[in-house]
Formats: sequence, structure tokens, C-alpha cells
Amino acid sequence: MLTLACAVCGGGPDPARGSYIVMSIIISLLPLAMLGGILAWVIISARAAEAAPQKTDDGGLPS
Amino acid sequence: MSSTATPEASGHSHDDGHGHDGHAHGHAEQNFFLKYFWSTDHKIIGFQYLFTGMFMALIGGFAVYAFRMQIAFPGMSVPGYGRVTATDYNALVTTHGSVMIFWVAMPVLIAALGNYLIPLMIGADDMVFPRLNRLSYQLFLLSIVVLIASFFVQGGAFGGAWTSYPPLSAKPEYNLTPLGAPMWLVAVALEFAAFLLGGINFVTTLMNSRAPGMKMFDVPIVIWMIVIASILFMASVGPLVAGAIMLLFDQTVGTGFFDPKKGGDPVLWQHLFWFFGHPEVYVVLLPAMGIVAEVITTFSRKKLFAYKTVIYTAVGTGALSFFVWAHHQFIAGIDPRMANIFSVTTLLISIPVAEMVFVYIATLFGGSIRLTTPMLWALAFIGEFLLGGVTGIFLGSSGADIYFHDTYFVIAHFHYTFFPIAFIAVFAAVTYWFPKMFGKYMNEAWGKVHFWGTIIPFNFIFIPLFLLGARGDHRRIYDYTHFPDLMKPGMQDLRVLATLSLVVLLAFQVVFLVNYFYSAFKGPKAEANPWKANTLEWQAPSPPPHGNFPEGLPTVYRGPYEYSHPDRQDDHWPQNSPS
Amino acid sequence: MISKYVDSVATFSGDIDHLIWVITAIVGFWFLLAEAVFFYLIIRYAARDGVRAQYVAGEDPKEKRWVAVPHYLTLAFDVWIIFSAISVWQEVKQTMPQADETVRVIAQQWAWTFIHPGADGQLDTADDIRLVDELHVEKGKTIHFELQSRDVLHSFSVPVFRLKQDVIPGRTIRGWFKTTQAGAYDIQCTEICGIGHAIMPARIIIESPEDHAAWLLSQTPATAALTTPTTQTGGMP
Amino acid sequence: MDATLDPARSPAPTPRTRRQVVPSAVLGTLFFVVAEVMLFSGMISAFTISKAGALPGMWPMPGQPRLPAEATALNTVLLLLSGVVLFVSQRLFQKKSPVAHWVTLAAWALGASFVALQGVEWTALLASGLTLTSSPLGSFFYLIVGGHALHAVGALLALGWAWLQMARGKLSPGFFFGTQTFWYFVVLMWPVIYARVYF
Repeated sequence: MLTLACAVCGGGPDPARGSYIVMSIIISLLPLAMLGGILAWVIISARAAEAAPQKTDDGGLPS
Repeated sequence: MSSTATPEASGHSHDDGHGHDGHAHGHAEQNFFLKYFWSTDHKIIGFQYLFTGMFMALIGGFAVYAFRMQIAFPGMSVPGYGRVTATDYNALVTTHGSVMIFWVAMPVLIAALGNYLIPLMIGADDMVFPRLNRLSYQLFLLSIVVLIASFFVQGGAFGGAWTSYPPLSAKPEYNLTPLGAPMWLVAVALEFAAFLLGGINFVTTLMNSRAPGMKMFDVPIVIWMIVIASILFMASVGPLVAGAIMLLFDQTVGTGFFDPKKGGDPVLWQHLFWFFGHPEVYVVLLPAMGIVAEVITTFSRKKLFAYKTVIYTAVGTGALSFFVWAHHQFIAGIDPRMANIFSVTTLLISIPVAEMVFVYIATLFGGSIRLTTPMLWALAFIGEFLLGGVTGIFLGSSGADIYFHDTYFVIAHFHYTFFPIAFIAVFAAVTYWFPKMFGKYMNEAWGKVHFWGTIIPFNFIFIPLFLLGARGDHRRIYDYTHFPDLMKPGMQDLRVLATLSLVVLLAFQVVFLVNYFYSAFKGPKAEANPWKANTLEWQAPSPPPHGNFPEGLPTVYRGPYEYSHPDRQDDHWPQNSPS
Repeated sequence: MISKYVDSVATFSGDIDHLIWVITAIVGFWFLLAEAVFFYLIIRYAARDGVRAQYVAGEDPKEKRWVAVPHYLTLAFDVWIIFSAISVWQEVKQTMPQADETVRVIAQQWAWTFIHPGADGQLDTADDIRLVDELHVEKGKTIHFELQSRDVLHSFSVPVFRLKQDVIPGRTIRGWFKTTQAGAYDIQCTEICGIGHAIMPARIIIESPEDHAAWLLSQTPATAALTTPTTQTGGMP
Repeated sequence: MDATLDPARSPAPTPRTRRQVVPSAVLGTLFFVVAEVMLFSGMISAFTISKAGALPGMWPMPGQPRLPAEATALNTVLLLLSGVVLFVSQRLFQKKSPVAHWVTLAAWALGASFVALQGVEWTALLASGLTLTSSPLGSFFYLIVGGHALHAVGALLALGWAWLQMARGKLSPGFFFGTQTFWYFVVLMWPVIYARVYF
């Protein structure tokens, strides 16, 4: 046997359990952190765009 | 990325992929192949996904018919299939599960409705990346080709269940499908790539292509839901793709990522799989919830109760869904202490979902409810999904899951969620947007026949399965006669009842298909806004032409659910109506 | 509720049944209440000529109460369920009472091998009793089991104990049960393990102390005659 | 808007630029990058856990070569440098500087030399007995580093195309910004992989 087969059960030796718990937390939080970052960036950009005069917005559309 | 990614190209794009055909009259000259197969029009791509999804539903439905008949009448030759052997049975179960989730629920709820509705409902003429969109459908079609081809290769289709747990799925000597298993995996991976591209399109389109005046909180709930679901999908699919690549290497090259004899760990796959697998439930649930919001507000002439709360609960559900995956593994050999944590998070996720359902029920209060076919489907979604939701509490509670895990109770539970999601809500959507899609009406009377012919057998399939699960029937068994405790009096009768109800349910789908396709060609002509709805797609002609809004893109003045406003004579107030 | 149909023969199976009963009562009440309100609203507010729908935004806290209060109640009941569930879980899976006997359960495609410790009460000795698809235990004894797999995932499930535990190749998973009633019951594999998944049933035979002693005696001379079950696939270690 | 119009007769809406809060290409690429980061974090977490679960003295397996962490440090510097150079080239591109495309080419060359050096390193490792199936370390090494190399090659192709178009003066900003975003992902993913896998 090369590795303990229960590396991901959390019941293994301390290093395996520790890294399992740390990796679980990281992998769960990572998507939220990244999406939160994108969202924050979009909101900040939107605020900045609203503050600046809107050159790209076309007002000449028939409604 | 794509060379269509410029703001200019992302505008009104008529090109057929070669850039020489950029004008409004151009598409009339396109031949059938270019128009319907090579199109970049979001509506055509939506239809392609919808019809492909319907076709795959027939395959999934046929698979369930064959294996349920085997359970009810073991050893009998199934009419239309023949004898179901143990190998066949496993392959059919796997096919049913993976097809219904990956090739029916996902393409119809996310891709078909997302493609069709997002540009129309936010008042845009097309997606931001039209050619990426076409590529997405082509990849999806390729995944289907690979999947269907795997039925006919030597050894037959993969039979290791849609969860594909190694080592069973990793080695041909265990699963006896040397080609079926890798092909299944490749098909799933291709399908994910397709939806990844689609999802990118949805999110970007919502962000950057909204009609003038449309704020984020003027966006209809169904669009919010599809986009949140797409984001959820994109953020959760990575680990599963990583796992799929590792499993593919295990199957073909001989690595040992999941092989304990080579230093791997079979439970690792389960983590990677369920890290995606649980958010996936919400990926399909949220669009279904969105459809219901549109339909019940229209047919009860009510403003949606607490619009923002619905969005916040959807976001909350999505965020929480990253923390619940291990509840699929309570008894899979993970540390028992982990079960306590995941039991708590699992029950917590019931709160936003329950709140969403409460909001919908509250929306009915004080309404003027018309029970049209789409409304019946939408209401049935709430009624049936409630049972699916509350039975989830049994399985999320670690102590009770020890008994219920892998029994028919689980099957009944998730079919009470997935059937309302993938069929009831989809029927609501298909009947509700039918006049918009085809400019014709569907037949109401036959629509109601189909409704009752689906809802009643549905309950008669799965309530017996709850009872069987509570009595210990476990999953994926092709013949229960080997288990004396599972052949007690009455149990086989329940299995037969469930199977016969399934046959009735499947038979009634013919009513739908005939009604759908007949009405699409021969139905009475529908006006642009037959339901007197507020959202923008109803302000376009039916069916919308290429470019969607021939009079120019609409300007939005208010939110999507201003029904029965006290200051107005009309009981609807379109989003783009200036006053 | 469940014991009406499936015997309850372990010390903890009654607790699991009780937990299931508690959850059924709580969610059943809420389910029926929600459905009742739901159907009432559909009937009460059916479209009538000349009656216009009300305009309720649902943003006012006074209106929001209708959703917020049920939502806090959901939370409160969730907490109740979580505590009940975790206490049962801890009893079954997180505590290991002192063992009277330890048996080894080896799963493979598609058979169970049960290694009983024999007369001396020790595994891995000459008098171990090795049986295929049949597990003998003495009523009232606390039994520890060691689960091992030779090939793929299996799951050791005894419905009358309400007990289930996956078996993972490369590992030994331990658990326990204590029986309360004699009889013969199913042991099932509940994790799909290949085409023979349905032909992997075994029986657990719970015997009174006298019967168990008699069985033990009858098995002892035969120990040497029994060998490992035949291999059915090429994937053996 | 009453819609009894004949769709075939109706004029197409005038092409318009929409108000993009952030460029569509960048936003789309960013969401793609989120999925890619999750892909790599899935692989890296699997690797980390498997490594932590190894029995003492079994990682790397006896008889298997160690990874050339020192030689790869040079590679890492090259790749990071290419990210910086690309950032400079974007600034120049926005200022419509005539030398912008040369700077882009420099970034491309730095990235390409990273891939080339990686290839040299792989050949040496394969020759010394570390293969995909030789040990868990080998499997994970080729999976993760190979996955990154594929992304690097794909990004280099796109970047090369961007350079070509820029030199011809026909580059669309959207394509450039999207490619750039993706290249930053490739660059920034690498130190994480390097730190986790090589040590």
C-alpha cells in the first residue's frame, strides 16, 4: 500500500485529516470568493460608469 | 476566446459564421441547413436544445419503461424491448439517470429556455456571443452522439449508475463495459463543456445587453434564476471535470487516482462528484422556480410577493449549496464527525428553499386565479415539490439517513423534486410560451387531459415507492426475488402498481406530443400577448422575427410584475409601456 | 411506524424508528398545513367576474410577516430535527460499546464472506469459522464488525437493524450492533457493485445462546473443509 | 408596442453598441476562468490530500526521481515576467502606441520559452522513470502540470493571433482583452501549482 485509502475520510492520520479539512474549506469558499470578487468589480465599474458621462449609451433608439 | 467578442459583433448579428451576410433580408436566403442547423439566432438554438431534450426524454422514458417492467414482472419479456438481463438492467438504470439529468433537465431548463427567453425578456436582439452559442449546441450534439454510440459498442452501455463510483467504473474487469464506461464519461464531459459556453453567454448577456432602462431589479425572476443557476454550474463543475479526467486516465491509461492498490482513493471521486452533484440539483431547481414565478403571477394577476426576497433566497440557496455535498456520503465511509456538520448545513438549506415556496403561496393570496393549462402545471409544481422538499429532511438528517440511504425512499424523494423540475415546470413553460414560440395556441382541453393524465399517475408511481423504501427496498436491483425480506406480502403489488402507473403516464405523453406538434402547425393563430403579461417577450411579435423587436429595442420603465395596479384601468402594465 | 413492516431487532433500531417518527410528525404537519393553505387560496381566489386582484408588493414588513414567521418556525423545527438526528447518529456511528465478539465481513463481486471468531473468540486463529452469505450471531451480544472489500464498493445493510455502512476496498471500516431478538433476516448489498448486484443477498441468523453454542459446535470440526469462496472475476488482489 | 407587424417586412433594428458596464469579452472570460480555477483546485486538492495520506517514506515512492524544483524556478520567473510584459503591452495598445505589438510579441516569446523549458524538463523526467503510471506522484504531476501546459499552449495560440492582428492593425480590443484575461489566469495559476506540486 502506497497511501492510506482513507485519505479523504478524515479518519486517517493527522496530516491527512488536516489537509482534507483545509482543502474542503478552500474548495467550498473559493467559488464564492471568486464570484464575489467579480460581482464587486462589476458593481464598482457600474458605479464608476454612472458617475462618468455615458458616451456609449445610445439614447436615440425608438421605444 | 471568441473573435465575436467585440461590442460591435455582439450587437445585431446576422452573420452565418462567415461574415458576408450581415443584413436583415439575408437570412431569408439561407438554405435550410444554414438556417436551422448552423444558425446563430438564439431562438433557433433554443429550439434545437428543446427538441433535442424532448428526443432524449423519449430515450430516458423508454429506458425507465424497460427496467420498471423487469422489476414488476421479473424475467418477463418486455414488450418492445425483450428480456432485460442484469447487464441490460444496469445499463438502463444508468442511461435513465444520466440522460434525464444531463440531457433532458439541463438542456431544456437551462439551455433551451435560457437561450429562448434571456434575450427576449431583457429586450435584446440576440446573445452577446452568438457563435459561441452555436458552438455550445454543436458540442452538446456531439456529446449525444458519443452517448448513443456507447449503446452499440462491444460490451454495451455503461452500467455503473449515473454517479459512476470507482473502482466499479474504473476497471473493465469490474464493470464489464470496456468501451461503454469511457464513452459515457467523455459524453458527460463534452456536455459540461457545452453548458459552460452557454452559461458564459447567459451571464454576459444579462450583464451587458439589457434593454435601455432595465435595472437589475427589473429583470424577470426566471432570467435571474437561469443566470444564477448558470453561475452555480460554472463554479461547481470544475472539480467534477477534474475527477472525470482522472477517472478517464484510470480507465484508459492505467493510472491509479481512485485505485487503492495504486495509492489512490475511491472516496475521492465521490467528493469530486458530489461537490458538483449537489449544486447541480439547484442548477435545475432554480430555473423551474423561475418559470413558476412567471406563470403564477400572470394567471393570478398578482404582483410577485416580495420580488427581492426571491432573488436573495436564490442567491442564498446557491451559496449554501457548496457546503452540503457530503450528505450524499454519510454512510460512504467518511469520518462520522463530518456527518454532523453536513447534516446541519443540509437542513439549513431547507430554509431559503422553503421561503421561496412560501413566497409563491403568498403570491396567490388576493389574486384572480385562472386555471389555464400552464397555471395548472405551475400550481402542480408547488404542490408536488412540497412533498419532495419535506422528504429531503429525512435524508438530510444523518440518523435517519442510515436507514433510508440507497433505498427507494431516496428515489421517490428525488423524483418528487426532479419530476416537478424537469417535467411539470417544463410543461408549464412550454405551454405558457407556446403562443410566443409558434404564434399559435395549443389546445386547452387536450392540454388538461395531458395534465391530469400525468399528475395522477405520477403520484401513483412514487407514493408506492416511498412505502417500498420505508420497507427496505434498495436501489438498482433487477430482481427482488433473491431477497426473502423484500418479497413479503404486498411488496410486489406496490412495485406492480408503480410500474403500471408509469406505463399510464408514458402513454399520456403521446397526447402532449400530438397536441404540441399539431398545434405548432395547425393551431389557431395567437396574438402577440395572449395572456396579457407584462414582460418584454410578449411585447414582441409572435413568433419573434430574427432580431426580436422589429420596431427597435424596447425601453423599460418598471418591474415585470405590475399586475392589477390600483392606478390603472388595465390589469396589466407592460414593462415597456411609457405610462 | 416502520417496525410494523420491518422487524426492529437491534438496540438502536428503535431509536432510528423514533427519529423517523419525529421527523414525520414535524414535516407531515408542515406539509399538510402548507398544502391546505395552498389549496384554500386557489379555491378562494379563483377568478370571478368583476373582482379585481389585489395589489400586494410584499415589501412591507407587515406583509412580509406572512413569509417571515413560517421561515423562523422552519428554522426552529430544523434545529429540533438536527439535534434528534445527530444524537441518533452519534449512538449508531460514533460510539463503540465494548465488544463481546468481533466478526470480519469481506465483500466481493458478488458474495459476502463472514469470518466468525469461533470458540476462542479471536479472529485470525485456527478455529475461525468462514461462511459464505451466512452470518451467525448470538442474541444480546454486542458484535463489532470489520468491513473489507476485495474489489469494488459494496454496502453492508441490515434493514432490521436500520444499519448501513459502505465497504471500501483498501480499508477496514468498523461498526457495531447489539441484537434483541432471534430470527433470520436479510443482509443486502446496497451499493451498486456490477451486474451481480441483485444476487448478493446474505442472511444474518440471530440465535439464542443455546442454539448459538450448538451451531458453534457443529461448525468447529468442519472449519478446515471450508475454503475461500471461488473467484468470480479477474480483478482479485 | 402592438405587434401585428409582418416580421418579414419589418426593418432590422439599427445596429447599436450597448452600454457595457465591463467589456463582454472580459466578463465572459472571467466566468470561464472561474470554472478553470475550480478545475485546477479540484486537481490540486486531490493531490494535496493524497500526498498527505501517503505512508511515511512513500512520497515520492522509493526509486522515483524528485521534481526539479530549482530548475523550474527559472521557468516560473519567465512566466511571471511575461504576464508583466503583457500588462505593459495592453497599456501601450490602449494608447495606440506603435510599439505595442512588439511588446506583445515579447510577452508571447517569454510564455513560449516557458512552455519549451517545461517540455525539456518533461523529457528529462520521463527518461529518469517518472511516468504517468509509475507512481501517484507521476500521475498527479502529469495531470496537473500537463493540464496547465495545455492551457498555456491554447492561450499562446490566441495570443499569437492577437499579435498578428495587432501588427496588421486589425486587432479588436474585445479579443485582446479576453485573451489577456485568460493569459493572466495561466500566469497566476502557475505559482500555485509550482508551490503545491514541486515541493
